[in-house]
Amino acid sequence: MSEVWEPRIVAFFCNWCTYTAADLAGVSRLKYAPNLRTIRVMCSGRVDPQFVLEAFARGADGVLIGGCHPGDCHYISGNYKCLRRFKMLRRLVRDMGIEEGRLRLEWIAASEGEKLKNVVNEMVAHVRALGPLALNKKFAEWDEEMNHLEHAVGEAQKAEEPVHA
Amino acid sequence: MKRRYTYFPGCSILGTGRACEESTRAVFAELGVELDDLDDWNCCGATAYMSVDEHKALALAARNLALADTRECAELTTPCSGCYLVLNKTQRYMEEYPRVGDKVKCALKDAGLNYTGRVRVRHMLDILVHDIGLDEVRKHVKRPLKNAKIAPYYGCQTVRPYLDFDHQHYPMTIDRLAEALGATPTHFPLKTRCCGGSQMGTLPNVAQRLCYAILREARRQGANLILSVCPLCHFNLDSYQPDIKSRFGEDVSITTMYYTQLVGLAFGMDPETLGLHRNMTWDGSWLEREILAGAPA
Amino acid sequence: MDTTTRHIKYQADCDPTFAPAIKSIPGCEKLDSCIQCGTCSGICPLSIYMDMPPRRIMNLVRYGFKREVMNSNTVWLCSACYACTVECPRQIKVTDVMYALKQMAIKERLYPKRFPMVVLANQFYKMVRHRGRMNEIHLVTRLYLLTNWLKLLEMARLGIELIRRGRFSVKPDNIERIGELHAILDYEKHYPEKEAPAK
Amino acid sequence: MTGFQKTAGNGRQGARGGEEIRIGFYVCHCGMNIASLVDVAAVAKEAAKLPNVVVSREYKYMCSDPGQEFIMQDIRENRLNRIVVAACSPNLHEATFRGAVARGGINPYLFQMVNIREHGSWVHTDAAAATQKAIDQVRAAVARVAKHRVLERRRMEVNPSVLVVGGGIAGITAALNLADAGKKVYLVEREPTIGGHMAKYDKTFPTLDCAACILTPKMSAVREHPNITLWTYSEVVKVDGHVGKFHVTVKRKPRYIDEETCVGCLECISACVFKAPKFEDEFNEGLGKRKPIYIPFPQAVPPLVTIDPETCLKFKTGKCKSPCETVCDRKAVDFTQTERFEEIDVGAVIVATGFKAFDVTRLPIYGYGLYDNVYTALEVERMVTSSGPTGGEITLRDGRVPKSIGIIHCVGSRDKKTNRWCSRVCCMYSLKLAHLLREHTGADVYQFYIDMRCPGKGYDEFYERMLDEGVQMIRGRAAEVTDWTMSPEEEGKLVVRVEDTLAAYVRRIPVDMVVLSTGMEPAAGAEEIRRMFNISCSTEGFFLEKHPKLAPVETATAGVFIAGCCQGPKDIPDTVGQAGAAAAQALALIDKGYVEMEPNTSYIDADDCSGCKSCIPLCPYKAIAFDEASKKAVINEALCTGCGTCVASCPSGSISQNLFEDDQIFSEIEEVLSHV
Repeated sequence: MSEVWEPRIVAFFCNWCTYTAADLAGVSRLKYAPNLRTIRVMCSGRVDPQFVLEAFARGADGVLIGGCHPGDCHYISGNYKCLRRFKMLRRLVRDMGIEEGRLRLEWIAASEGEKLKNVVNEMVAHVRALGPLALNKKFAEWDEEMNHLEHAVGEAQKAEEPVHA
Repeated sequence: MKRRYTYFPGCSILGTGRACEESTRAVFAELGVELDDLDDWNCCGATAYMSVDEHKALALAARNLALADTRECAELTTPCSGCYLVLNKTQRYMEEYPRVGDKVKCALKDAGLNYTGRVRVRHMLDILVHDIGLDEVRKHVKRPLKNAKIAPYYGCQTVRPYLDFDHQHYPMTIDRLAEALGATPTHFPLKTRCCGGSQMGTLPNVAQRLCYAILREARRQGANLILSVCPLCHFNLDSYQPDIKSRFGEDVSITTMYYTQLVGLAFGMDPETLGLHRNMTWDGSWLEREILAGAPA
Repeated sequence: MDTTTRHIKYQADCDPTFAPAIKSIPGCEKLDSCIQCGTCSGICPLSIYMDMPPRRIMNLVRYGFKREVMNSNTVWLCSACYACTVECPRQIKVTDVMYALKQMAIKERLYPKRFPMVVLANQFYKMVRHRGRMNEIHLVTRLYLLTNWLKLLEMARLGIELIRRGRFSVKPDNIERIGELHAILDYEKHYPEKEAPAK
Repeated sequence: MTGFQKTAGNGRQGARGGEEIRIGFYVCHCGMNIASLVDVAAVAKEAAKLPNVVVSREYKYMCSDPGQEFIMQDIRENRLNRIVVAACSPNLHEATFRGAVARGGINPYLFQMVNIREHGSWVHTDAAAATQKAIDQVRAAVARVAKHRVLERRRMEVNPSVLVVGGGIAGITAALNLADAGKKVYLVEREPTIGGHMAKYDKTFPTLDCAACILTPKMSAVREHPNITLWTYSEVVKVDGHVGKFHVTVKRKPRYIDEETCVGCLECISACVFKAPKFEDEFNEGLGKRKPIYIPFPQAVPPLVTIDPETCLKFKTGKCKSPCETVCDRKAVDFTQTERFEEIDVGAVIVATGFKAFDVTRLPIYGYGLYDNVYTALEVERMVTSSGPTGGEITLRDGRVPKSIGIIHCVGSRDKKTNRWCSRVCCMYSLKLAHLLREHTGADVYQFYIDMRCPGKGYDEFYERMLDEGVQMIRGRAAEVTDWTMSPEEEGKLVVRVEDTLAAYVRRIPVDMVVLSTGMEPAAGAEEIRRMFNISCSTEGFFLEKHPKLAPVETATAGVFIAGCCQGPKDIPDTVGQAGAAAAQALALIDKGYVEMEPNTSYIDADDCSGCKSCIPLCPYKAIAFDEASKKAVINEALCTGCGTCVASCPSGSISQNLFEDDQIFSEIEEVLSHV
């Protein structure tokens, strides 16, 4: 998949619902896009916003977080904590110029292998349509701008320096 | 505030269904509801069109939706159950099957029309009983029809497949309406059974057998009136009683009416206005004697 | 019954294109999930006259018995009351399947001649295309002229009654912008996508 | 066994300490399950190139003894100190391989598993893509495992008592098994008596032995058992804690009778101001009547009366001389009683909350409520019972004895409009009812069925017997029950319109009585129970077992087991079997005396903790406390369940989670994306 560009999506799945749902999808031999790279955590509440940002920074084209349905969290309320952070995170990510749909939070219960399949396929199709994110390039651009600014500021200061006879 | 609806008369209204038209307009006017006609509406396609070409049929009906779409009142209502079904189906299939929706929309575009999907197809019965409400209806009742024993006949396409305001197999809407008019609805197990529809024209023996069962059961349940909702049902039940009698050798004659005609009577309107004289089973003296007698005018 | 008729079915008797063609029509997609419970037949008010219960039609369509289905009167008795569609425990839109079969039969001229239903449909189709609206009287008159003109005489009583009661609209009713309608109906002609296979 | 071996000493320095990281990597073919799509050789080849990987092998079945032997051997011979296995889901074999690693002589947590079957070969179709995915995930695991540290499992003592929720045949069986094993059992039942649905049945299929005869002895055994605390008319309202130490709150509804003093003489009932029973009798499905003070049925356990405040005059008007109170010489009647709450600690829980019969009013097509002579199967069960409301007489609501009866199957089963699933018991109990009804009335019985499902010991034989007895089988789902007639013989009857699909005729069959064989649904309140005990549910709302085949009575929550119809429709034999299994599982857990907990708990680096307290309210288990002395947060490892929520939210990043350390997860992120 290296020659032609393929979306790369990092998934953080909670062990009890979504990871199990993925196992179920496997056992039921459902077919979905191979673009997912799954990282298993015990609870969606463990997903640190930094993980998501890191993933994007490292070149992920999308990030999918999967947790238990509200009220079903194996740890009572971890998914709510996750949801709270997600809302904040989504705004942040939007401000960074990352399109909606590259970051998704989905409640997928252990019995919902079918849903997992659909979510993954949907998301891959959507991200594919959006094209590569190439955030690391963006970073380069931003550094560029920053340098320009600093340089300009520096020049300005030089200009103001008094000249002694 | 005055209620307004966009009104789709339907083809049969121009001919055999005139009475349905007349009574509907009269009753809704009495209730202060404004029905403004959909200008230059076309035939909904009915069952026959569906049989020839699904897409053409849907596109044909969709033209009416597109026309209604331009009105500020997007609630499209029709007195004919056939039209109600077809318009409803068209609208739903355009959503349910993107391929259909896309194709129909393209077809409309060719005709310089456009359908955004905001139209809601409503049945007049639904509007009468739920928008206006039975309390309002009761207020207008001048002549409670105590002696009327009603076999409420909903027919098939009123309730199936899209009825959402009542149960599809054993609905009670007309029953409750009849009660509001002071009449007594009978238990009527065939209330949603098909009357044969257009088969009456093509296979009379078949359709008449279905009507025979319905009329027979209505009498068996002790009704003296069959209320129908759809012009076609009414036509079949109303016009063929002599044929049915000769075919099955059993007299199953019974007075039939549109529900709107009964409402009108209870409102104290005169039979002419309600087009009652157009019904084949119409018998003024019988009505005076059996139904209206004793009821304050 | 002719005892020498072959009743066993060979796979060659089935038409593998039949089921796919029907299933490709909107509303017929769930056909395969039929469990042959017979609810459609049981609830169908017309089943009294059908030579094959709708349930059997479903199965025959599913497995490609095109000839058998097309020779049955079942499809032509369906008056689209949607009871089967509403009651089916597998939510198969049986009525739509019946429509699909009618369409195919008419396209391929496979219907049993004795069914005026087809004539009615065609006449109706023409009339609406021509005027934009349907006039019952004209329609019925044409129907009987084409199928069984003796019927007209039988209908005389009813006709007179209708006239007496002012329910006989002789003047055919046309819509004004018939052009719009034709544009819509002719759209198919230059629609890129191919229709569900008819033959 | 092929493999790639590097000369010893090739490993690089590890992240922590001076210890040299030496990783062994193993990829499993799983027969053809993985190898058919994923190029395992390529995976092994790629893995060999990764940093610190000393051994990289592929093998047909890694989980087999020889497979595990390879690991142990390599650990010894190649001084491996980290292991990665790419195979199936860790949920299946993580424990297996950790075991092997431990037996090989290194700490079991210096191990990481990669799922390339359920998440790989089974869900993808493109071999190249699947292989690449496998390689990426392996790279991540290898990077991660290098950062693993030695961890020890925590031992936690287990409270040796068990809570059983639901007093039907499942709950009764489980409770008795555990109590007989000498364990303390709390049995909580919502209704005034135990017995559940089974107590309502007359006979049981296929043996036709009397339900009461086999159930009531068990019921009284429960009451008399010294190890069982029975709380009827009670509900679980709150559950805290986790496996080994659940803290449960039980609400005990007031029955206005002192349970200790009442001896069940029932004098109070006859004394009630209502001379005749007047109110709908729930136990008899409304076919009978009861008084405001009542006992569900004579053999009820406990044999206590209950006062229903909804109908009792004392409560409704306050104006009642309450003879019940005066007649009771033991002064057991107590109108002042209010609901009480009991709090108990248990080590394990068995949930056996049963089912609810389908509500037939959802299918008006069958005319229930519209036609007097349409009954539900449960109503008929009560009717044929000699102790039932009609004393075993089958009389219609108009007093006639039916001459012909139609039994309609799959009412609220196999129907996408109501419930999709097959309820499994209806075919058999319909046959049973057919037999009983014929026995009582000699009527002709018609069965309207879609498919006969009689898979059980002696079940098909019973079906055959019913055929011989002359029960008429009509293969077709009844389309409607109506009272309109077309011919004289239908007058005054109910007509079942159905297609006899085997005859291919639509038939109208006139009967005097229609019986609706209702399917099973999740019990009322199942949702609350599910949430309280943290059980996930399958799509239909039945409780989800941990594994459909290998762990049918366990749930995703350790220490919580399920039995009976709350897990899915099943008949009495299956229910009892499952209840026994659940009891055995619970016993295995508590008898051991302790549970080993995964070490993936959170811990705080006191130096970095700013004492902001933001983590404290986040912990649902109250495992984090604030130490006023040091002004720092401290985590009680015993209470921590290892979700890691606090870790993600600590502003100063001073909280970490064993096995899910930030640097471990970051290296996973880096590696899954490092491929270009």
